[in-house]
Amino acid sequence: MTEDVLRVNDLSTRFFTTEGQINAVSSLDLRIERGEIFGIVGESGSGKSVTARSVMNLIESPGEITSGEIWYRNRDLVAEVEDDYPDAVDGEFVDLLELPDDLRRSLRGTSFSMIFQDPESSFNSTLTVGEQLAEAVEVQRRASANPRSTRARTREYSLGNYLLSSVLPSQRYVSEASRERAIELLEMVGIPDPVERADEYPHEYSGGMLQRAMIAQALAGEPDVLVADEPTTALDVTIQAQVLDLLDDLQERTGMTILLITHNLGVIARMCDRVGVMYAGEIVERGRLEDVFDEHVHPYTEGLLGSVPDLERAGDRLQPIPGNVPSLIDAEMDDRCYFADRCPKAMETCLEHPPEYDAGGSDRHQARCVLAEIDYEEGRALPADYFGDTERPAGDKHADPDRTEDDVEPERTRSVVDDSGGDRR
Amino acid sequence: MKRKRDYQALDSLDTVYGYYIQMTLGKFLVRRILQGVFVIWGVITIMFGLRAVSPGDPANLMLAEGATQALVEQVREEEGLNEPIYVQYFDYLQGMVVGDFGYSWQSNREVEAMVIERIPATVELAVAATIVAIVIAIPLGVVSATRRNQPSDYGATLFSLLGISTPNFWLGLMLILILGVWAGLFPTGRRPVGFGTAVLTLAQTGSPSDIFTWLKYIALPAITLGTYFTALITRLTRSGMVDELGKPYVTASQAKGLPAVLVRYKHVLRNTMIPILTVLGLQIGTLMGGAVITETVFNWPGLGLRLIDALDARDWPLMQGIVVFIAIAFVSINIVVDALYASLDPRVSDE
Amino acid sequence: MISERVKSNLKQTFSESLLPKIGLLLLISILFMAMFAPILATHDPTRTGHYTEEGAEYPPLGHEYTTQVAADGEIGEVTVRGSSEHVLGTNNVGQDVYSRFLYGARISLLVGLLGTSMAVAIGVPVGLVAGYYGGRVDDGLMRIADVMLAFPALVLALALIGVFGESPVQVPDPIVLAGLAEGMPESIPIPGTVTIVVGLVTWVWFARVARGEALSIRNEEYVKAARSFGASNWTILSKHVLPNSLTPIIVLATIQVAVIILLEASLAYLGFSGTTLSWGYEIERGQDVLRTRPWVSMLPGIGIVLAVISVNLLGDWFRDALDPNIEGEGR
Amino acid sequence: MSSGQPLVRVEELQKYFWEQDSILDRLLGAEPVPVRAVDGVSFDIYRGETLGLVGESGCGKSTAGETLLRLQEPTDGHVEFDEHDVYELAGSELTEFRRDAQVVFQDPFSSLDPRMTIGEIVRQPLDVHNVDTVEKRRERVRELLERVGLSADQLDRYPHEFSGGQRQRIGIARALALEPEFLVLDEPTSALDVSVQAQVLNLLDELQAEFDLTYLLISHDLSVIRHICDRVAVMYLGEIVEIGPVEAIFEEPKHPYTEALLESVPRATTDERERDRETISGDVPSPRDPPSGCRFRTRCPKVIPPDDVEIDQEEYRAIMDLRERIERRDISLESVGEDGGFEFVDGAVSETDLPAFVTALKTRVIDRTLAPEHDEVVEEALAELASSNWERAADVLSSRYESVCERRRPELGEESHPAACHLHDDAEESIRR
Repeated sequence: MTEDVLRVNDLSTRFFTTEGQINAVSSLDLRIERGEIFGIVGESGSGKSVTARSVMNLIESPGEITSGEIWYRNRDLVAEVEDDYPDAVDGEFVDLLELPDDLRRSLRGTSFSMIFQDPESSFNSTLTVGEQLAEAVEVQRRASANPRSTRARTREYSLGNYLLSSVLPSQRYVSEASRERAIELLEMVGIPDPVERADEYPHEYSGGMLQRAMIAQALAGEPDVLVADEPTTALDVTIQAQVLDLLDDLQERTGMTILLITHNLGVIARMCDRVGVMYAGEIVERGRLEDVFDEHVHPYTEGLLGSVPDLERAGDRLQPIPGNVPSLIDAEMDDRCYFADRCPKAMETCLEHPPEYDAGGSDRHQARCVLAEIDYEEGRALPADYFGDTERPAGDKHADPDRTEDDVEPERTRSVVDDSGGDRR
Repeated sequence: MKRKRDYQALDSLDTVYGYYIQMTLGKFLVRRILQGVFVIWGVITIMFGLRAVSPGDPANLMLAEGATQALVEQVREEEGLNEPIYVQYFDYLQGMVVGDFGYSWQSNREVEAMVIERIPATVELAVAATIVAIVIAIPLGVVSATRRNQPSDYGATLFSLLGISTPNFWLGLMLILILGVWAGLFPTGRRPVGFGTAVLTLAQTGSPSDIFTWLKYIALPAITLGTYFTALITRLTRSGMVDELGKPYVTASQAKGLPAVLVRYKHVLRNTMIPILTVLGLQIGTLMGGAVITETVFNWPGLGLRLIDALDARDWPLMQGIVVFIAIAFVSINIVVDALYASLDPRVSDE
Repeated sequence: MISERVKSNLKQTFSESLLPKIGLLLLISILFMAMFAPILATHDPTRTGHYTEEGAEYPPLGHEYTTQVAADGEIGEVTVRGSSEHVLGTNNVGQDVYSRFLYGARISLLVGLLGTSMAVAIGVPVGLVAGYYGGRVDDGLMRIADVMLAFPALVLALALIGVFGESPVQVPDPIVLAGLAEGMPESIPIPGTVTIVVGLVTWVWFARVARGEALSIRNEEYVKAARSFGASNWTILSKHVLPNSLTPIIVLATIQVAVIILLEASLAYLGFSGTTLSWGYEIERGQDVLRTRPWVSMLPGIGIVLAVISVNLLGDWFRDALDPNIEGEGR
Repeated sequence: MSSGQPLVRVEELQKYFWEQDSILDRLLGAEPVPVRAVDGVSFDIYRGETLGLVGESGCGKSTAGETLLRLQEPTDGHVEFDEHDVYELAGSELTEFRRDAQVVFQDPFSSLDPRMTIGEIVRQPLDVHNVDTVEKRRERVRELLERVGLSADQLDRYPHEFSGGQRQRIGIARALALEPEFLVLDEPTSALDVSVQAQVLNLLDELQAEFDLTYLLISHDLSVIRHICDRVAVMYLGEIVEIGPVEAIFEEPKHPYTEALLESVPRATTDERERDRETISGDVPSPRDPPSGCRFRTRCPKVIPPDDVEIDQEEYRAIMDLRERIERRDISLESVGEDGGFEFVDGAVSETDLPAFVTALKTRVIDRTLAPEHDEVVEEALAELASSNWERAADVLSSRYESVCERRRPELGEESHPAACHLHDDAEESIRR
């Protein structure tokens, strides 16, 4: 139970835009155990989505993983690659970043799979849901047909096959067996009447149904690690509850590992065993759920929890974090604690970039804050205007690679009418 | 584009519920046909209006110079030109409805016959040009979009830029000059044989020589007419595909491990081509305009050439006949395109 | 009206790619040629009769060709060489090709710009009103647009010119009037009907794009906010809807200049222009002597291609920088 | 707080959007389809209070907000603002209303015109109403910007130079420019990060006290609602299902929908995993064809069985779900059973296969064992399906299990905390008995 399935060391992902280099993720370490649900929580622009995509190898230009190692424990994979890529192997682990691109790609769907925030745009609108699920099943089927052969895995379905498939049904990528399995998967995630539903198109599904279908698709390859990037952000609260129940249930049944990315602290509390709080491309505090929620050390974690209005009690004044999320542009990042400019407890020591300190609570509780080591002293506090105008321009939408994932449509309600434009009395 | 935006409005409304008002294809077609009938009526009416305000007495145009006043008067009476304008209009409309387009003033032949006999040549040309365009443009666009900022992309971009910037009459002349006259690869005169005759010869005598002749003669006109569209479709494919590649479902398909070929062709290219189809439907007008020019350059015995003749002679019935025919062709092709669109994109319901 | 962001995007795209630079350079040269045509020209472009001693047309400088001429009642072959007097040769009525090339740029650009303005002036208001008000207004206007689309632009233009005639308008040439260019024509003919007609046959594309923009902008929250504090429809249309739909309209307008230059050339080629100075007309004139004197047709064609390429490059630059999705509209 | 004359009085407000309504549709004889975005909504907003309007996407809460500001023309109903009928206003009275009632939108990116500087944006309402001199307007804009926590030097910047939270402040400054009495806040913080959301909520709180404002807060976020509202109205599918003081709604919700909504929100506390949650199944039905009677009945865990039927609540829910599916014909009969299923001849399964078919179908559509008497009825209905008699099957179930919830539309009472639910309708109860 307590073996690591994924070890991420010193991962940095940068985006090279014309406005400058954006350090979306910097020197991030992460250990995920088999069978646990690990949550990463953070605000838009904190780099949480980029982290997920880096693990999935989905970073595209102008983004680039500039350094780091992603060690993945898989004995079969070790056996496959140790001859060709001895450098990439360490015991039962394989460093994914040392593997060639096509080999990494072959792990998608089978070792890692992903659920995205917006189910509507994450399905191709012109193919039926069943077909798209069957594709995912087929990926797994073909991979397991040649489990030990790297070459067979990477030799892909070619353009010639595809062109031929329009005349020869035998050349089609998706087999009949996969289609049937797709229907079973739909049934597994609780879609009523899956046979008929499989032949429907994404727009005929409701948002919640589609998110279920996406979960089914992600599970088609029986992956080791499921990366769920804001899986319920686009959904209404009653539907969110259904989807979370489903995920919980499936995790219990299959014992898979889930990396859950969200901005919603409630979802974290509902789902996760362990949590990492991200800020400005770093994990600033991590530990078991209880460590982070009840024993938190980092003032950012405290601010985040303090900003959420309490559902159980009528409101006092909220304790927001002043200022805005930093821009992450390289030139503007000083060598200090990145949170110092917004921190109510910033001290002189915070002008140096803090390492991760062990914090109280469980032995896995760590915080990137000097307060884990020393107590706050009024006398050493930085003057309030030390960083000048705290309202400095924040992460502009251009300068913020996370934005597309995090806050283009965060939790907004689209009412029937706002967009219908169909007002004709 | 219009279509796309309207859907946005509909989309957000409907995906909330996962329900869609789905029109049956039949109903959809009935709507489009009704709209088409309105369009054709509009075209007929505008042509009638233009004729009514055009200067000169039609009777004079119909008769040889120096005809007697009495004769002119007689023709006016026969042609109904003395009637009030609205009576003329309804007569004309009535004729159009039953397929009676009147008589050419110049040759006194039935307009329908004069139009119909010229259709095959123009259709042959247009189809040949379209085939040239599609066969070249789609692979070029795909290569360009998937290998962005590489030499093959630059080559395709340059080609398509030249293609949309070259007037086709000049291109035609240059092709005649270079490939026809200087290199002697293609004949430059009027074609001796049409496709129909060539096929007939093949069927009767088994000799394909007429087909080869036909091919030789159609090559340059088809390239001339097709270049612009090749360039246009290349550009459309490239930009459409680049857009499409940035969509979340592409990332999702990659994340589930789908082979790149399938992501690129089964998903992306297919979705790229659906909206392009509509754009191309609207380009039929440009294609017909291009055909007029190309036929003039190559002395190709099609509708376009006849239209220019009719214009020169101010032969209004013939002109109207040809323009209305073109409009009917435009409308019908667009209905087919829309039906195709509707069958390819499951979300379509009419605006 | 043009925001900082648009400017910076334009700059960025410009600096990143070679094509906009080529386009701009090309366009500036052509504009320069067109503007100062009377000064740059070596001959009055309308004066005929520049033949060699043998009575043959000059080929471009550095070229020679053999032709048959009638001399003293006999037909003899002579070899004609280009002359520095007529660097690009003369055409089949003995006019200086180089001078006509310069003047042709004037016609093309003028018709392109005026025709586009015409189309913008009709199409944009129609489209904005249709999109903003929606409902029956939209229904009606868009059905009219459908009818316009069913006419091939060239065919409708031909029909309109057939009815209204070509009516060239003589426009006085300020450079000649200012005495800067001796011996050049004091006015040049602008094809009046053609300019109006190309506007009439292309406005519908502007209407479509403007409508699409208005349709989405009217649902923007800033429009709703403006309505909530009582701004009138006119204020909203002029202060919000128009400025925010300008970007794609500008891109489309650029593309349309190119389209209209081609359309004008086609009309002139078919003999419906009203001025003999047009490049298209010159190509038609050269068609008869294509085999023997190919330069007559070739050079004006190159002129058209360069002018259209430059405008298209500019259009591509705007489109890439401003990113409206209007590829395929209006071509 | 909620005393005296209401500032805003909404009565039976209706807003339908029509589909298939073009000239051509008329020509083809298509019936326009109404989308019932807001369907008969009534509430009062008292001076100085904050009324929360909460519901899920598509429940019509934003439309209700826009319609009561007359940004959309209503289909039916009245709105009184300060004792004047908003939809009858014209001329100077309308101008006055446009000054007194303002709106703040949710999307900080779309609510500010990208081509205007923020100075122009905030000044625009003053320009439209020609307030004071140009010089004074400029002064006022500076004041407003500083009041919402922005620097007045930023006047000439464009919206894209600001972060989401700052933009939302600009939107608030614009809404305050004309010194309104009433603000509609349409999801003012749902596009913001949680730390920034707290800043904006605090600002709204301060402004309300300072300028004596009345708020209508539209939100899907229950914790935000709880934090700032005095009273809350819960909307579902175009109707208000429950309205009352915030404490009462959150502590003693009456309507099953409100309960489900509250249950569904995950709490940010460590005991969340152990919390006993009662969530609801299913999706919101389409507002084109809303369910009869109570609109929540298709998902309601407490749907009321007929008096003469003794049935476990969960069994009843399962049967109702089955009926729903039969009515929608949302079961593919061809695939019932193993391996290709049963053979349909002329749309019917052969007599001999019937019992097997019914059993196979039942395991697929009902995931619990039913009491024998209900099992019998369900099997009878499923047997009808064997011969594709969808209507008969539905009839079998509806004749036996028709609920009061589908027959009658529950009324929202007049008291201080009414709920539109038959469970809470004493009058209803007595009629039924």
